[in-house]
Amino acid sequence: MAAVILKNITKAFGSVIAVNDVTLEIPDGKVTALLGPSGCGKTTMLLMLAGIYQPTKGEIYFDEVMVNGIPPKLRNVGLVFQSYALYPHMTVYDNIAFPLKLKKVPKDEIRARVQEIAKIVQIDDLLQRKPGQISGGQQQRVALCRALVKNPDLLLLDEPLSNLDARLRIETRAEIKRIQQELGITTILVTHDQVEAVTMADHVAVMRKGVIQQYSTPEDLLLKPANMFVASFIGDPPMNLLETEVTSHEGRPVFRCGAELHIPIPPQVAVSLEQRRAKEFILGIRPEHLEILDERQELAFRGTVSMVELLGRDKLVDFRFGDVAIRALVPAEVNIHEGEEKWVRPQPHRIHLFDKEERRAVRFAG
Amino acid sequence: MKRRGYGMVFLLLLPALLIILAFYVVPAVLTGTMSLTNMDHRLSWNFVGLQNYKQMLQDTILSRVFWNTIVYVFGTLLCFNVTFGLLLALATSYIAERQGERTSMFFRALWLLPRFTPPIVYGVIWLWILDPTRNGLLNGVLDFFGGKPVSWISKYPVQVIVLTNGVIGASFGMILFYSAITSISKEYNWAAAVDGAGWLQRIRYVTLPLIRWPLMFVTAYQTLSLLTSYEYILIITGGGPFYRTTVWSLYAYNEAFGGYYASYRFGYATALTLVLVVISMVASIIYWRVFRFREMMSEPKIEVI
Amino acid sequence: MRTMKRVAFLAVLAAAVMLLAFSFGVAAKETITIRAWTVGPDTPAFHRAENLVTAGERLNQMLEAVGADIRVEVDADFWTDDWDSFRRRVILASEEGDPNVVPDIFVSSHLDIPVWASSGWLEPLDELIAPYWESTYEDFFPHLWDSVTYNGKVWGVPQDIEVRMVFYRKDHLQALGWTEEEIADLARRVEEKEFLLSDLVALAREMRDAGLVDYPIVHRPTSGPDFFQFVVAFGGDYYDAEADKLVIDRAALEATLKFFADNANEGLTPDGMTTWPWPAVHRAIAIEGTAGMQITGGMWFWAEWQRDFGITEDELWENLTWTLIPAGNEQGRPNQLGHPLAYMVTAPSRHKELAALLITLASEVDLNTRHALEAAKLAIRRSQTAFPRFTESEYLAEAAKLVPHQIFSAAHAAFGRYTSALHEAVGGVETGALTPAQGVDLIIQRVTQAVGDDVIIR
Amino acid sequence: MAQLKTERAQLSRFSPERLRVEARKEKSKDRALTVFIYAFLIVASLPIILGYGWLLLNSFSETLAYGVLPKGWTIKNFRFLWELPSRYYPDLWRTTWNTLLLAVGMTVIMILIATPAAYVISRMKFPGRSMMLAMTLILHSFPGVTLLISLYYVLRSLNLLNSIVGVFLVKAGLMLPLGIWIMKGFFDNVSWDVEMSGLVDGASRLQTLYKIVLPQVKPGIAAMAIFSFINGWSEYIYVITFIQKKESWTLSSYVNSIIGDFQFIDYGLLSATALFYILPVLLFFIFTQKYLMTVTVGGTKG
Repeated sequence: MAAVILKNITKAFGSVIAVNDVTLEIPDGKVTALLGPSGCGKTTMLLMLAGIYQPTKGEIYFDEVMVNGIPPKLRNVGLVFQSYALYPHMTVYDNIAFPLKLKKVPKDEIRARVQEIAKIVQIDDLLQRKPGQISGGQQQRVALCRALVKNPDLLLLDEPLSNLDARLRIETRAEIKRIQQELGITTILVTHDQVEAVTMADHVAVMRKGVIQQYSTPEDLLLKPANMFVASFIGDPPMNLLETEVTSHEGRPVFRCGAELHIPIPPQVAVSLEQRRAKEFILGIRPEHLEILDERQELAFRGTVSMVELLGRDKLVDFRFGDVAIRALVPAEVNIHEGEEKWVRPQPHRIHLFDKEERRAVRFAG
Repeated sequence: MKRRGYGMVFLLLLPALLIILAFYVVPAVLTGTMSLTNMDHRLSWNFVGLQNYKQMLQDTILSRVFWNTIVYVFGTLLCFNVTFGLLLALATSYIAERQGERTSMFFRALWLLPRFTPPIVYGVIWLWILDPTRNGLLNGVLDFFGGKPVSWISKYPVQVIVLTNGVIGASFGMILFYSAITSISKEYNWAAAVDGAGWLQRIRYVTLPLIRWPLMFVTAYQTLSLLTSYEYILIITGGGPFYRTTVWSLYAYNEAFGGYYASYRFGYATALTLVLVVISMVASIIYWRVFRFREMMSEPKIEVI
Repeated sequence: MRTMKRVAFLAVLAAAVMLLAFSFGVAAKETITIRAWTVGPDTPAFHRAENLVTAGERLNQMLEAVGADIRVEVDADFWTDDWDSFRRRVILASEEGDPNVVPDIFVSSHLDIPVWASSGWLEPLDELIAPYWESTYEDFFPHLWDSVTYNGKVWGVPQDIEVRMVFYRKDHLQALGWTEEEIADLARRVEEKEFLLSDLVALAREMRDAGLVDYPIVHRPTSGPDFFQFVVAFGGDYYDAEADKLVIDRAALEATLKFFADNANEGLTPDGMTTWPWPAVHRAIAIEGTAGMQITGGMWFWAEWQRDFGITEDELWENLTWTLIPAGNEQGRPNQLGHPLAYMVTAPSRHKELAALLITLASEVDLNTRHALEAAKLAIRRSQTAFPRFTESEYLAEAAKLVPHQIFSAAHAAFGRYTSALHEAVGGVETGALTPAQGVDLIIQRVTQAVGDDVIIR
Repeated sequence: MAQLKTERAQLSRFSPERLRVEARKEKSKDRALTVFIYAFLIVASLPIILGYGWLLLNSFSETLAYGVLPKGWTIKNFRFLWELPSRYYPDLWRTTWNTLLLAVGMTVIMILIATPAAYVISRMKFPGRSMMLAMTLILHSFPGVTLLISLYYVLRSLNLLNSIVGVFLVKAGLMLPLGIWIMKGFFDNVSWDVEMSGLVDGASRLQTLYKIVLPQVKPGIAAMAIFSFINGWSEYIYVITFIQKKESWTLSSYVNSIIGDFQFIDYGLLSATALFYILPVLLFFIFTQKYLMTVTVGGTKG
């Protein structure tokens, strides 16, 4: 097992900087996700960890050992590619056995280990097939076997679920998690899918344009986004983000968003905002943190439902205030229709404010 | 609907079929007919039945020529067109991957030079390299180290024609293999690196199996190319010394046009050619079967035409 | 006598020109194009075409002098690609027979005459050149006409002739202690059969033993009629003109092959002689002197050595001397083989008389001499030998002395094959692949493949 | 499972020192491989480098002493660029133009013929599909040159003698098998979904071929064009046999006629013309080789 430490890692391809001064500590035996939109440098990070790319600057440590310049074959990592990269001319068995064969492990042992790992991953009945003859989910498992069979210190997964259909994705997600936990192997997962990151990882590093935006637990990503990018990237449906001004309306402190929307500011927030000079912010509220009420209550504001969308267990409700729209997520059984007038109340502790210029989260006693 | 559909197939194939008809089928039929005549420089069609084929059976040189052909074709094919072409492709792709595309291209362009050169000039270059006197490159080097000049062509005639043809032939394989190697998805190479494979192991277990079609295609295609090639042999060794390097197609060429004052025995020459065509056809059918080229045909997923 | 001939020539010419002028005179200012295909392939022979062009210019001057309205334009092509492609071009064009494609005149080897004449592609010239016989053609060396006669008819006008010879390195002879007189006397000794091929071999041995040369004897690597010189030197023959059949003389062929085999076995002829490139042979004998003798030399080499290797004529004189091919034995005779080229008039030509007239004009002494000088060829006309520019060339004058012993290639359609077969056999015995006797069998097989039993085997 | 876990625990990892030693070993192995590969390429290329170097020396020197050492630098060997070697040579620029015409003509014909044929073989369902592919292989076994006389008759009856068109048609015919194989490889790799969506959008198969599939196989067309251009540029025997007029000569005939019967060679002139001949194709290759390097023969990738 290994903890991985990245110190000021930069990777440039010519003039293009793919990874910019990343420092990260990845704990031993846990799953860590690198999350970000495509082109954010997360796969480059992965390939640097595998030893395929060498960082332009900075140092990578596996435990205390600096591995810069150490070739992939000595790093003892397992890597599962997005495309799985199963050798099409080899049978499943040969694919899995390949790393062991290269290590000159005796044949009997290879057989034993391949069969064992195949059983864990539940593909022991496919061993004699060729990759072209099995389904995408099965290929994914084979790729996982190939990565695991050599008992790697570090398991690297590049978008492991992206080629699978929705149902298989959920299944495999759980499967990988199970295997990881059983083997206790340090795992780094690269994904653009926040659900994947949030459900599988113990820690998530959100990346954008080669820079780490936030590195925290999944909960903190949702509840304490470090900046607007994270706030908007994480969460589905996305957070409501509204340009706002702190002012007073009808004698009470409000966030004024556009001409028609005035959101009352909870008293404890108002106190901490008073000490600030800036009056203009970006206000962020997650749809699931908006309550819809039939009657007026404290801190609620009134709006007309402009659209209702059923999303399985939930309902997405849109309110429109002139040129400003706001969305709320409520349980599906809530009875609500277009055109109805409702009261909306944000949960006071779930209000986020971001600096208008720097887009960083404004901390206040919430 | 269906009939109209095949009409489309036919229409698209038509230009190719016309060319094949005009420049393969008709000449082949003409050649077949010609082989039943004793046509000479007068180009008159005097039919003599199977006389030319009978003569072939009595031709004591022909068995020597046959074995020369086998040695030449498979020697050149295996040493150069396939193996050496592959080595060049691997080496240049290695350089392209590590050192940069330019150096790699320099070597590839270098190896294509012979193909761009008029055969006669290419021949002149080799004749200088292999010159039997001290003025040649090899003997000049030998001389420098105090050796005696060697008459390379007469000492190593077979090696010479294999080498000189191989240097040209290698570039065909080089191009096809190089492009096949570079089109292998990077992820396979990365996967192999992570799995612990060195460069050689990667070639052995990943690269070679993935370029198996180009390998087989070059083998088959170049066998046939070599069977019908004679130009460079004619220029460099002239088929000698004493038929040591006379291959079948050169022999046929000589019967038609070669020698100090050509024989113009078109009847006999075409009979020889026809035998060569039959040999090549058999070879191509064998390759087709053994290499299972039919598997290269993936079923069309669109059935409408 | 000479002036008389000159006058006669002009008279005939005038008559021809007048005839030409009147026969086409109807139309206003007409230009007749005469096309000619000539071949080198060696570049210095370009006067084969150039002379026809000049003849055309001269004819036009005459036509202008008589006030005729017609002019001749000569479109002469000179081929410097190889013989093979030139012949293929002639054959394919002639087979088609389209007068727009086939030219009016060919200049090619006399060897082509039997082949092309028997195919009906050429026009017999007996009548066409008859008007100019006394003025021009009587002046030609008579034996040249034999080389262009086939089936009793004349098919070509000899264009040039050369001799083949054995070249010796003078400097090596001197190193062996030969005096200038002895060297000068060598040609006579060969001619009078005092110096035989066996002596030549002994001389080669001496040169080698004295460490003078790497390659005592070299010969042409490629196929050529030169090898028949040795058959004649060993008392054999290769053609029976009366019967128009090739002759295979077993004894002489075997002796010839044995000569080459022994030389190769003894290392006098370098290993793999038949695989040498030509330039290496030239450099060895003419430039570097690493060879002692070139036994299949040709007089036209003289011009090319100077052009291609940057050597001067003086240097050549200093280093080289030559003789006939020495006799091989008592029955044989010293000889040298000539290979005349000839003008031919094609059968499809629309202007055969005009073509003959142009050929006659191109055969004028001054024109032919400039060709001889440029390409190092011999005189074809008696009066040429007295022509000042010709006599000024010491080389041509000296080489001309070999002419009386000239033999020709056989005017037979299968002679080319015979030539190749002999060359193959030489290659075979030199590499030890064949014994001389097997070599003869091979020749018989190759020749009979082409002509069946239509061959005389002695 | 338990077993695997204990095994993992027992697995001794490299100590940092050991790892560094191993890494250094790998690195030196890697460097040795690079050196070896360079050495291989250079040694193997020596005949070519030296041979063409010799050609270059020849073209710029009066004469070569001992066949190698240049004596007297000169550009007179290149005089053929502004004057004819003799008046019996056709004009150089016209000859170059003819060569270009032949090469381009052949390329165009190849594209027009091989592309639709390869498309049909690769992507249309009809009986005898794989037989067609097998046939192209068999066609390649016809020795072009010994069919010379028969081809002469064919061209004559088509009235194509003495024309560049006749020559490039014959050449295109001989190149056809290779062209079909190359193009088939490219067509094989075009996604079926793309073509299907074209059909669904209302285009006919022919329209999808033209508008959707062809743009995707452009590199293939380029690669085939390069192959055939090079092939056409160097054609000799058909030109010299089927074209009687020197005005229609191409550069290879020009070069050949400098050598003649091989007895005497003006090495300087020969080398200079050869370089002149090689240069355009070489440049052409350098600028287009990225397409040539995309050729795939055989089944679908992967």
